[in-house]
Amino acid sequence: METLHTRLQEKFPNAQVTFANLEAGDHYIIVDTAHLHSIISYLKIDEHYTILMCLSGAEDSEFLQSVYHLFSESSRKKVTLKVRLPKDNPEVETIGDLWPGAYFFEREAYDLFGIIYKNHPDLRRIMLPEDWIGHPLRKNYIDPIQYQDINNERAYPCDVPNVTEKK
Amino acid sequence: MNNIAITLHNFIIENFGIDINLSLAISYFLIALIFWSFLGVIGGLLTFLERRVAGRIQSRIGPNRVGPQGIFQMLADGIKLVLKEDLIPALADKPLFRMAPYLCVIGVFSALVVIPFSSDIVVADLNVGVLYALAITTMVVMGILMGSWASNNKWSLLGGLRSAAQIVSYEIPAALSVLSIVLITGSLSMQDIIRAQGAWPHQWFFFHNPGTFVAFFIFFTSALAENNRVPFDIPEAESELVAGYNTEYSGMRFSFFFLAEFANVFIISSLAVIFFFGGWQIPHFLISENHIITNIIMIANFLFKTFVFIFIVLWLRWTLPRLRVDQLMTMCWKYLIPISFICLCITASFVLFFGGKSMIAVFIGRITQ
Amino acid sequence: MYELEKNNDNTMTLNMGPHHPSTHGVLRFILEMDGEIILSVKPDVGYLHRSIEKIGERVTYPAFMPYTDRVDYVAAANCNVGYALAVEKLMGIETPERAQYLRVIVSELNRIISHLLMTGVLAMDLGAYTPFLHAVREREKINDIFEILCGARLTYNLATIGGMPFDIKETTIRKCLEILEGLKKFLKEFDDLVTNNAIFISRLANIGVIDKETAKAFMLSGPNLRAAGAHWDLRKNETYFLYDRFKFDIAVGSGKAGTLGDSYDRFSVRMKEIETSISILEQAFKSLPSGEVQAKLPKTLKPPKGEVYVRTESARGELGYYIISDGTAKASRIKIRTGSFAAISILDKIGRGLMLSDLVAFMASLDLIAPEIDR
Amino acid sequence: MREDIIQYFRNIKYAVTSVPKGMMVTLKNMFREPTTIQYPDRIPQKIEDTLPLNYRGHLEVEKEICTGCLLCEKFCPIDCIRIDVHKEETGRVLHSFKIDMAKCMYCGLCVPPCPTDAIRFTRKFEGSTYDIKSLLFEFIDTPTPVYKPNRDKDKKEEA
Repeated sequence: METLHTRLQEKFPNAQVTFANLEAGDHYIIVDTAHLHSIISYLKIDEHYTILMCLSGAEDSEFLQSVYHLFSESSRKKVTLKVRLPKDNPEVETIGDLWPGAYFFEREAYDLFGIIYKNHPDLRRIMLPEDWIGHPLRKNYIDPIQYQDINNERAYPCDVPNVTEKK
Repeated sequence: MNNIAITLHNFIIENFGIDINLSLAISYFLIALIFWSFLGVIGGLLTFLERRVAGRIQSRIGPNRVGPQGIFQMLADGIKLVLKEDLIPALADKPLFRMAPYLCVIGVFSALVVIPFSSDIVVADLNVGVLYALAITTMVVMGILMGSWASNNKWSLLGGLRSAAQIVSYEIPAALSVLSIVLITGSLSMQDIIRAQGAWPHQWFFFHNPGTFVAFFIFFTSALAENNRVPFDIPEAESELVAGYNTEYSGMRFSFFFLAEFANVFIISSLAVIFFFGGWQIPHFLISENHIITNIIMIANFLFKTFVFIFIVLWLRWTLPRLRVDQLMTMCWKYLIPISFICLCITASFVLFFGGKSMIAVFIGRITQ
Repeated sequence: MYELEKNNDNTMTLNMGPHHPSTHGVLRFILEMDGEIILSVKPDVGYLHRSIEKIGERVTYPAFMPYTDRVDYVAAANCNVGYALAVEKLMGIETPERAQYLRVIVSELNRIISHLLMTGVLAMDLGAYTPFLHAVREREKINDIFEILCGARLTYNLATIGGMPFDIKETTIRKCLEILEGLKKFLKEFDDLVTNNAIFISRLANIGVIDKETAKAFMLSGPNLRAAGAHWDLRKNETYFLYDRFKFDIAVGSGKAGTLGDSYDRFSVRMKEIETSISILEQAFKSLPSGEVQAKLPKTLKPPKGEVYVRTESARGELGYYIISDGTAKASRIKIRTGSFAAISILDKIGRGLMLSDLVAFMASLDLIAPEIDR
Repeated sequence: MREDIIQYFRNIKYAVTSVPKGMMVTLKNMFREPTTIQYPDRIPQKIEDTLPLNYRGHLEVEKEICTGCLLCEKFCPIDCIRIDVHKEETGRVLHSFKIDMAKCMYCGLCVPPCPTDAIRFTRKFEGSTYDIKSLLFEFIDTPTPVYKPNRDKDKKEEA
């Protein structure tokens, strides 16, 4: 993966391609938002990362992330790409033209994180109703008290109060 | 003694002395009423039988709580359906919606008029009996189409249109295969067809010649298709069309469709028995002096054969998946109709060369010569 | 391609679902129809969204285990062990050998259960109700095994991080082998009843053909991908647990009824996989090592900062857990990538031009499970 | 053309042969014993007795040996256990131990952490009721002092 990182840096000198090494688990490469599409299409066509395993949204302290897990069938290698998007304007190019199946995963990330995928043909909410307010998987999301006259409070008559409330 | 209605008519004339036409009308009406209620009971019984057979085939028990072995389950179901609310969709065409189930029931039940249960027990032995039976059961399609259109539901409409295409097309192979029988007997009367056969299997039209042998299967298949039973239940197609033409029906109206379907199972089974399996014919040694006992044996024989076929219908229902619409049409137009024509030709040549003798009779004749 | 054609007078919009009998749970499709022919399929999912991923951020790592049952209730054990594997990989925990064997056993048993249900439901969607109940009858027997193992029949919650909470007894193994023998007999019967039935074949052959490239582009995985002719099985190609110790062949679509990658191939791949699972189970029971089933763990699980994407072969394809840890006892993000969610997006592409009855068969052959799509 | 004709007759043959095969299977099944039972009234023995011993049914608490450690409360993912322990002069006293079985998802995470096996599963599973409040199980009727395992004694026993 580190060699891939250097190769990417050579190929795309303008893009900020950083390699993140973590304490545990997989390592990943952070890519510049503007170059994401060209880098992924380069990976798919030239480096034979033909399989998109997963596309997900995520959030770290300051940024929203769109995470791409790619896999190469020929070399049996995985690579994780991330783009960091500012919270107030999270926009990134869609990769649905490379893997049409990604359109649905992008819709999910849009629904739950509010990441806007440019050139997506049908960017609508997928899990939640069309008129839902907010993007629930964001860290600063507050559960609504009610949705269309349906109360969000639990209706258990013998409800046990939350443990945290008791203390 | 010609038939039971005429007997009643004579009885009325002798004892009450009223106008002949009126007496004829009254006696036919009374007898028809008895037969119709009998068919209603049979239809109810079949719903119970179907559930039991299905249960056993599927390693279940089936309904067994109401009455001995659950035989009164049909009463419980009937009472439940009668008591249920009769929903009519707000945007439905109400007169048509109300009328459709009755049309279905009338179509099926009218066919019973020509079904002979024994040499005497038949409402009317029409000289166009075969034609009448085939034609009147097609009235069901009117009811289904009417109900599906009037429901104002897309699933219903799809079901109704499928049904119309299906029933109308399958009339042709059914009629063609029965035509071979008519060719042998030279009569359209049900009683004549039965009298042309005998009590023993080698006298049945089923074994008459290879043409009739195949014709039976074609008749049975197309009769199943006309009745919208699996594997031809595409108008109802639970997993595709929710419930097809009766999606919007509930309560008594739904049960009328239901009853029509099960009564039709009885009708097609009895038609198969009449055309191909000797109807009520019993061996000579069982015919006694007493008319009543002879008739009872005949009825028992007829009903036994019929219930064998009913069981086969139920058995098929719980074995096979259903066909697709276009496959159904392919099967009808490309397979059944050509084959039934061939059967007709084979039968015709038999009639021409062997003078209507059956295959086995010809064979035995050759041996004894 | 996601735009509906302009609604002119000749087409009919049909609302299939959310409570249509063949959408298994609550899925909804907005169909644009020309008579019986489908012009476009617009899937509308989310009716079973239970925000499992959000719950994952609010409960601790071990407490999330029962929620993974609910991701895919038909193959709950596969989801359990997949999640356990992901957390173990994140924390660097070594699982005892016997526990790994037990995980292979439960996931293969669960795969059999799931495929039995799928094949039965496929037959039911084609109008034959009896094969479904026969399949469920056999399924119940394996459910009994699960009941003996972990105490539950559907939502097993049978894995802990670092091992398994139960051990398998000799009597259970014997009972299990007995059931597998019965299952082999049942499969022969099922072949006569369903697999070789002329109507069944004609309903499935050449319907909904997905070729290999399309399948990869639409991120299909598991049996659906293998039916398209791809030799790809995570159990073999990306060995996890101890699958490398077992001998088995990857079931691949053959196109024997029609075209490669049609609905019949997807069905027969699953039938073959039941046989594969039976043989894996027999090998596993023969070579089951003795020893501990639970690794020693700290009292509170606090994985180090990092992230991991672990995928396992569930009954419905690739089941991936993407976990981001921020060093606390609760995950910062748990994303579950399921096979059905990827499969739902192909419906529009392949569904165009099919008949309504074919769509039902095609959908059932993809083995969509609504809770797995919505999570 | 010729192939089409051959295919035509092959189709007929296949349909004619495969349908009876399937019908024989269903007929065979018809004469087998049903696998279902007539729950709940016509059964040879109570269902609870046929269940395996580790069946995850309703929870049960033995108040005499509860140590009041609150581990089960902590491990429950949906907070359906609520324990009130007060510190009094004699020591810690259990005032209530409530389990909301309507909310419980039978995951079994509360059972293994218990140091004295005071909380455990029973094989009861019939929870149908007209009043959901009756599913709130209260295991403490009078305030009970918590169980204090005698460590020395335990050690002796182990030795």
